Amino acid sequence: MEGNNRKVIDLEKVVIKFAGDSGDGMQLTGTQFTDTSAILGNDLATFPDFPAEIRAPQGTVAGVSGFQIHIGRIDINTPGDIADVLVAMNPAALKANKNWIKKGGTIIVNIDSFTKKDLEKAGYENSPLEDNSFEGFNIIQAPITKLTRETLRNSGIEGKSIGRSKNMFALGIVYWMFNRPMTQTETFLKKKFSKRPEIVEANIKVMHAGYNFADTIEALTSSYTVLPASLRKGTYRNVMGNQALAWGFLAAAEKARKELFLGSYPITPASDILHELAKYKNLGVKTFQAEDEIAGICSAIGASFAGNLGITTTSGPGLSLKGEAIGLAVMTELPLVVVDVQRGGPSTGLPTKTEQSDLLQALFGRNGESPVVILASSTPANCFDWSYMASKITLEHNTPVILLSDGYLGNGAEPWKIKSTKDMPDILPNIAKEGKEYQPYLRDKKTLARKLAIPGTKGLEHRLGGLEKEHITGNVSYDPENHEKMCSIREEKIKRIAEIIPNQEVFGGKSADLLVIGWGGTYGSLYSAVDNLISEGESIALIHFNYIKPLPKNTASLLKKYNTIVVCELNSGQFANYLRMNFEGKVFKQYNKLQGLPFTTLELESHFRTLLKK
Amino acid sequence: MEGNNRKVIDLEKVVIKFAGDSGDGMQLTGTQFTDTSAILGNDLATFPDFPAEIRAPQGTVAGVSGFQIHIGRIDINTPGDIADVLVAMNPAALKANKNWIKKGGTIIVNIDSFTKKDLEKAGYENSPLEDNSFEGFNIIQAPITKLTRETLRNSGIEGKSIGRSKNMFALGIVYWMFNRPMTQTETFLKKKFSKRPEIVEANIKVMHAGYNFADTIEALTSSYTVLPASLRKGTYRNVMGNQALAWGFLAAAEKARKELFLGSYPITPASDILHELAKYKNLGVKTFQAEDEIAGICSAIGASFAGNLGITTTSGPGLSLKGEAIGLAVMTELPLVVVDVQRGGPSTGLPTKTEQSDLLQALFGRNGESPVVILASSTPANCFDWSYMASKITLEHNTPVILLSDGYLGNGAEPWKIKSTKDMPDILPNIAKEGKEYQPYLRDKKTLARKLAIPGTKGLEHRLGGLEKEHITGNVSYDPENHEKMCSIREEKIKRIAEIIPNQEVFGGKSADLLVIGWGGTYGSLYSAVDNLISEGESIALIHFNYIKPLPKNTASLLKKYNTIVVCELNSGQFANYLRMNFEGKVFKQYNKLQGLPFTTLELESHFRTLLKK
Amino acid sequence: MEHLTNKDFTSDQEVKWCPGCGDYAILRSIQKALPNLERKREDFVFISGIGCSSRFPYYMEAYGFHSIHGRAPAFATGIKLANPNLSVWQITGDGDALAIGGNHFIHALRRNIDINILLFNNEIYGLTKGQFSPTSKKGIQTKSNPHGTTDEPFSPSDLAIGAQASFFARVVDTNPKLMQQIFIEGEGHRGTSLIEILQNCVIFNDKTFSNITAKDVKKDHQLILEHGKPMIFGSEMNKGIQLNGFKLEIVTIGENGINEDHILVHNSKEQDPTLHAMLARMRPPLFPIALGIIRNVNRPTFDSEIVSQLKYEKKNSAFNNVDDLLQSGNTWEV
Amino acid sequence: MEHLTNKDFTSDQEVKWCPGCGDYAILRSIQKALPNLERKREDFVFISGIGCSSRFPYYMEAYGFHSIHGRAPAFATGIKLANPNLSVWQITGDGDALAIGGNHFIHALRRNIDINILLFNNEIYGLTKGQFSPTSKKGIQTKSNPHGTTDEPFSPSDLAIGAQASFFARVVDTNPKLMQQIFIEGEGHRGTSLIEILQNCVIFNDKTFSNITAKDVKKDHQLILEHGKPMIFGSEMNKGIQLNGFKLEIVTIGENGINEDHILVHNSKEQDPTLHAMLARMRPPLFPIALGIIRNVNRPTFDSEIVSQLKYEKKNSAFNNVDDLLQSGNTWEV
Ligand SMILES: Cc1ncc(C[n+]2csc(CCOP(=O)(O)OP(=O)(O)O)c2C)c(N)n1
Ligand SMILES: Cc1ncc(C[n+]2csc(CCOP(=O)(O)OP(=O)(O)O)c2C)c(N)n1
Ligand code: SF4
Ligand code: SF4
Ligand SMILES: [Mg+2]
Ligand SMILES: [Mg+2]
Repeated sequence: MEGNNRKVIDLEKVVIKFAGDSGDGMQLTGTQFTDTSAILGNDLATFPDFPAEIRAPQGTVAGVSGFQIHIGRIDINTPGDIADVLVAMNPAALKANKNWIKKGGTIIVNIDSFTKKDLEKAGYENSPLEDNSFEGFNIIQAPITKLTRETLRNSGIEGKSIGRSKNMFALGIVYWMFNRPMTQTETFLKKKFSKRPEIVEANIKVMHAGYNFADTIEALTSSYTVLPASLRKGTYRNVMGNQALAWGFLAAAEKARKELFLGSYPITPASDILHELAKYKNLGVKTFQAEDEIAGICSAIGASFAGNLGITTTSGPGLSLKGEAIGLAVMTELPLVVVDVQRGGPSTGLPTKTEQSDLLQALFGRNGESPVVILASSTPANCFDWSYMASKITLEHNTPVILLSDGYLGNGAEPWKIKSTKDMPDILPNIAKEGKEYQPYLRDKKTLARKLAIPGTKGLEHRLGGLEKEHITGNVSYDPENHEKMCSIREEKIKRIAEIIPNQEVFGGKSADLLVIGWGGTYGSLYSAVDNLISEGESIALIHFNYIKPLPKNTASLLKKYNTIVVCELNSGQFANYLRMNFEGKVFKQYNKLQGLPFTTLELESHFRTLLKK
Repeated sequence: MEGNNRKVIDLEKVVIKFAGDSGDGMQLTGTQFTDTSAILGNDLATFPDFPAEIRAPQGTVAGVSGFQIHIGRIDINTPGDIADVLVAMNPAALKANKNWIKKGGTIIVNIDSFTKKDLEKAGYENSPLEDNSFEGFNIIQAPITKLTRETLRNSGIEGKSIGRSKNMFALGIVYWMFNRPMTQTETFLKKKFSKRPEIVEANIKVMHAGYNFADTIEALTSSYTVLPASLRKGTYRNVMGNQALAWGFLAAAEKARKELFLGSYPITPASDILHELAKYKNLGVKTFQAEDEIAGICSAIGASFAGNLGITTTSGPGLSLKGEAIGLAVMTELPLVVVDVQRGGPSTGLPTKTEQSDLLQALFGRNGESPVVILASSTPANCFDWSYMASKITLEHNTPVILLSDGYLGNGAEPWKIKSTKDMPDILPNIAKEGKEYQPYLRDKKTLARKLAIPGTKGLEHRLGGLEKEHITGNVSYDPENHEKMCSIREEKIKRIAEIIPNQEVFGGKSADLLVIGWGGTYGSLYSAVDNLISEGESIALIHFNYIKPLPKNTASLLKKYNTIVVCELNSGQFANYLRMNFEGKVFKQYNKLQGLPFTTLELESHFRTLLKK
Repeated sequence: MEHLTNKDFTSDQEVKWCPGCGDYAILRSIQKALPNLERKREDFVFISGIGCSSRFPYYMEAYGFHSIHGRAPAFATGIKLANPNLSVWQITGDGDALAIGGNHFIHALRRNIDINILLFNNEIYGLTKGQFSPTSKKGIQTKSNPHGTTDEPFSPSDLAIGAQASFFARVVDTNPKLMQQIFIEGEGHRGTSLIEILQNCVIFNDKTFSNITAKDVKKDHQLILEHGKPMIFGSEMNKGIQLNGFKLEIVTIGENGINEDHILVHNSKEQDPTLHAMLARMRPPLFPIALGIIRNVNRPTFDSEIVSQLKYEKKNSAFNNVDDLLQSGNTWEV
Repeated sequence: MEHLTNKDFTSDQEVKWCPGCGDYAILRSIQKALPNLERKREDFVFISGIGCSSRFPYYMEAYGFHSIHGRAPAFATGIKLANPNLSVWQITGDGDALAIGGNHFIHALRRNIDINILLFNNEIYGLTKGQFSPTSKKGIQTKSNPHGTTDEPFSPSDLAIGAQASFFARVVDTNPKLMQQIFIEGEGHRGTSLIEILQNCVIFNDKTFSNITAKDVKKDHQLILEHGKPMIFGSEMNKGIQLNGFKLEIVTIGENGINEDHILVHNSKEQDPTLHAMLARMRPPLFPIALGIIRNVNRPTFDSEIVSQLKYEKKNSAFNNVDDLLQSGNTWEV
């Protein structure tokens, strides 16, 4: 990389988006850039963005597959609102992303695919590169197809494979732009195609060709570096939300000395948790792909009854189907974690998009007074912590827990400082021992949790069921007073969990002019927006909830300190309404978005500014 | 009835309870007394009270079947808190009702069944008639078994049938006590057993024997009359809540010129609606007993799509199962009425008892933002009006409606002034006509309702589904702005219904010291309690809601006028929470009961008095 | 009535299946078959659940309803009961029909409601990107079971016949002619017509039926049954099925004194399902797979019986309007 | 191991079925059968759905779970997979198993999870007070269909065999000996053992099986099958079943030259389900009903195959604790 006089500009952070046709390998390209940046020590966050169809028609806007990555030497909390650099492998990719590039940003296009036919498929009459659609942008027209073909002309590689390595050319260009070494990707390619060395060689060649192309052409007047972030020391890896969530369960089961049982039915965007857990029979994990969601949850309850850590995973419509069985778990007071990776509703809605609109369903989607614990994860990596915590609570308190994640978290990824199981809190399942007298509904004085007796334990034979239970004995009881008592015990048992969870934290001033409230998957954008405004000197604070039910004990006293409160959610105000139920007298403004998309930091900042001015 | 000098006391109202073993015919006895009183012009309300088991062991407390009737010359709104007169056919019946008789009330026992064995079955060591358990009560020990046998000694009737007519002896006694003619029951018996005249004769004989017994013995020192109430002129009949609810649908379908389709799966306490509607194939009603609740609702949605008035009926756990399909009806904007006859929850809970704990499930028990109209009936007879109104709204606005009733209303009965279909409001289904261009999601400007196009209509072929719909065209759309727009249209469409419904009414002072709020099945007890306190001169008012979503337009302005508001519900505060969501800043006290039982007027009055004192 | 063509049944929506997906051929076959029924277009209703296959109704110019996962038979039942004059087609996949929807599927068959069920069996969950389904061959490795499934698959024919099916046919997506013919006959059958279509998913389960549909084997591995015709197949049309006691056997015409008269003649109208079930269970390599209409028997349909009851009650009841009902029984005047 | 008696399996809960209900006899038979299995009491789990029959677990001194309507097979599957050492018994009714629970029922059978299903078939919904069920005889009048049902009923044997059942037996509630014997053999079978019990509901469907169980007809209308024994029945034990081509026929021993050797010998172990299905379909008055174990074949169980996979993976994988997993793959140091 010598002999180049162009300047190298040092950036704080940058957002890069790779976009192309579904077959163009954009996910792989993005992941490679991610891994390389991670190893260089950047903080980062990524988000893939697939077409809704399995294989939408080639070349169309519906068929565009993208991968966005946000890297920085500062703390990175979202995959970025809009891209500084866009790689567009065809006109459709350009069109699909045209509103999501920063004014004046760099666009690298594969000019070879701007033919009449490709333009038409994308719905362009004329090339947008030739009218003034992208005036002011820095457009790099790279003949990627041609140069890839050239590079491999005498390699003996056949046409189809040549086409498939175009993405490496693009990756090479971007590596050059950001002054990154190619070694990581080279190692990766060698491993991945270890049985086909000719493919390895070809891909490496093409990547270098791209790199050299960038080094040569005049168009790229500068290259950039993004220096390492000051992350805490440790071993890191990249994790996706769904993967982290699956792993949290693995850790919890091991820690609790329980076998993990997952009963599930595939549904987007939750299926990957099933896929991930299905890999680990070596860790004793049993995954049962049931005939439907109801069988999924019922098998999990059965497994819990028989002594496993029973969990079930789903998305919105699946949660609707599980309502009745959750009620049974409430009545029988068994451990059970229900994961809902939320997507756009109502009904089938926007199945591949994100939303936070299942909160009230999680709270109330069952007959009768049927309280459960509700937790929400808020970053891809902390999905690990929350599935761990959900398992801990359900096993120690013998009460079902619903864990809310969402499509944005589930598919998003970020670096994660690997934890060691020995540093994780102990999990002590609350189980009756052989030899003592057993009353199924006798309770711990403090937590109100009952003890489980596991089938196979001598002398603890007993019967559970969905009919109202008599206090202590657990016999069926139609007694009016008993019913009232049991309803209040079930509620109180959940409330008492507030005693063992940490106090809610506040980011920003303890009595700022504006308090922003959020929960779950919007953390990254809310934090970034509030952080930016704080550094601008605004009087603003953020309270972001992960414990939804029960709310942390100090919530009421925290809220008292703020006069103006705005609750920001990707729904039409469900958490705001939940707060209204709990904190009568307080006034909550709302900021809501229902577009299947996350908040952008920009829109949040601008809204908060307006509120601060008032 | 001559030659009797005992005084006849005129009563304003009286509560009588018939109780005996499941096989003792108490339901029939109660119904006969009801019909006779109704014909005499009393206002009244009744409530049966069955054992949870089909045939609980004979003679046990669990096997007691009861029928309570409240009659008056004044307005009667509940079946009464506690009985003035109890008929107890065996010790178990006495035991089961011992806390529900007015201090000093009259208890008629069949002394023949107070044998050692019967006492034991009821769990009595000694006869409660012989210790001082019922000191202060007026106990009539009638040898009912013996006298019935005597009466029929030479009738040729066999022993089993003799045993079965004991209830007629008891009925005869009570007819005497309340100075009622026996003609109505005689006519009934003649009709019912028209093929077995010997049974008719035997039953009539026994009833007269009971009457004469009462006329003779010294124990009954007085008899009573309850004069006719000043009911509005008209033709009356007795209706049970579930029956009235079924009939409201029949009327609505006829009025809308639609065929009625019910897709349902049996579940207590909703099954009787299915049973009732199944009778009327002559009115073109199609009832489909589906394989489960999901098939029930889906068949109803299918029927609505194909042009029928599609409805489905269920209770709590069944509503949980229907959540996903309700979401589809929301997205496809089809007519659908879902009836939930609520019972005690959570889970299987208290299946034969009443509760109001499905409100939040009805509001929120689905994925995504999924608004539906919610109505609640509040007396057995007005179940007719609310199923009618639910049908009208769903057909005119093409949006699903959930109608909440409960076990107490469903099984309760009261006189109903028969309406004529010509006096009922018109129902004009909102349907696209052949020949015009059809856009499935084009809307009425005022109501925002879309028009249906019914399969079989030429030229209006189109496709519906659960994926998000494009505004106007109804094509599948993943567009972010469109989704946000459609979510808000769906919500707004429900809100606009507030424009066409009547203003909420207030009973009592427009700015009383205490405002009582209720909804649904608690109307009778709340009204009675508030009415009593008003006549005592207290400053108290009642707002009782039938329109739950949307709330009547004037609700906010009504609430403003009151400082102390208490929301009374048979749950742990669901409607109160709903009001908190809607009327931020207002403070709502709660009064809740979760015992599977209705409020008693007494407990309400005493609670309100305490609140008024503060 | 105006004669319609396949174009009349083509909607304006862009078809979005993967290039090469077997669903395309099925779509075209339906669009070609429907005009032959000489029914009005507005009387056709296509109802589906969720899955790749369940997108089908969008592409048909007819009344369509893309409902929720697994429940299409229930919607179809409601539609047919609401208006028995409609021609109702349920489009479903092996997951939609046999995983989450298994119960509604067997209940529709037992009731014999007069609808047509097109079961697109690709032995995989396509839309959710490739998990095994209840018809996946035992042992296959997918994302959701990388160590191989331990699930014994359903045989749709066995399950359907076990649920009292009156009509069962099977086709492959590579035989448009046979598809069209069977769609037409299926609609002709009164009752639930179940048509299993072996459909290739190029992305997640490619070639799972290649031992049936591949050019080089198809003649020897497919037996196309026709009512009243002997069961003859093979590249030289000289193989046949014979019954040996309780077992089916393959024989060669011209060998060991076998001639056409020895070959079993297909009787799709036989009420007893025993032989139909046996034929439907045949599989390569030992046997050819049976295609065509395997079972087609008459029994009363659910909808027609309800229609009769409605008619009877309307004619024979004491009252026929709501006012009369409200005034019936015990009433009194005030 | 200490020997248990029926008393050891009797819980302290008062039994609350209607006097005369067939459920009592079944309960007693189970309580008598279990001690014969020589298993520990704490290893028995009884799991039910909702219905009169589903109250059963309360009356058993064992681990019990009265779950929700129709879903017991799913709970049972979870329990068995969680702890394959347990003896898992599902108690269900015709509504619970075949109406709302039909799907879980057929999936359990196809997977062949090692549980025992006791299907109390009274051809009615008892607990909800007498609506017709999916096994009710066509045309019966109930509250929910006063004009008579138009539903063709399921035949549990056909449905089960169509769903690949490996074990199917049928008994009547009036034959406690046979019940006990079959419960013991059912538990002995590895896989899903489906035992249909024709159970009389005295309140809502009394005597629906009287043409089978009534004293005067039972000898002539019941054929009790035993593996390896000829199919002989009748009040004089001189009637037998013969196969005539594809049809079953009743013959009389001693008439027309028929002797015992002509009578079909029952083979419950035959993999091919054809004859089992035919036998199970026999009904009076033309045939006796088949009781006893009709089908009992070996195939791998779902749970045992999962246990093998778990064992194999534990032994052959690169890591076996979570820390190793977390550290595996692409990591970097900061
Ligand atoms: C209630 C619910 N659960 C799960 C899903 C996810 N889902 C959609 S389609 C499908 C399976 C599709 O398989 P199949 O029916 O065979 O159709 P194919 O895509 O293969 O045509 C699943 C699991 C859903 N949409 N809804
Ligand atoms: C989700 C749900 N739907 C409906 C019911 C009402 N229900 C309880 S048991 C039952 C049917 C019982 O019939 P069956 O299984 O044959 O049992 P049986 O009472 O005859 O023994 C029904 C419909 C319920 N409890 N839960
Ligand atoms: S994933 Fe398979 S079934 Fe679905 S459209 Fe693609 S090829 Fe067809
Ligand atoms: S209703 Fe029938 S099945 Fe239920 S307990 Fe009574 S007799 Fe038995
Ligand atoms: Mg499929
Ligand atoms: Mg039953």
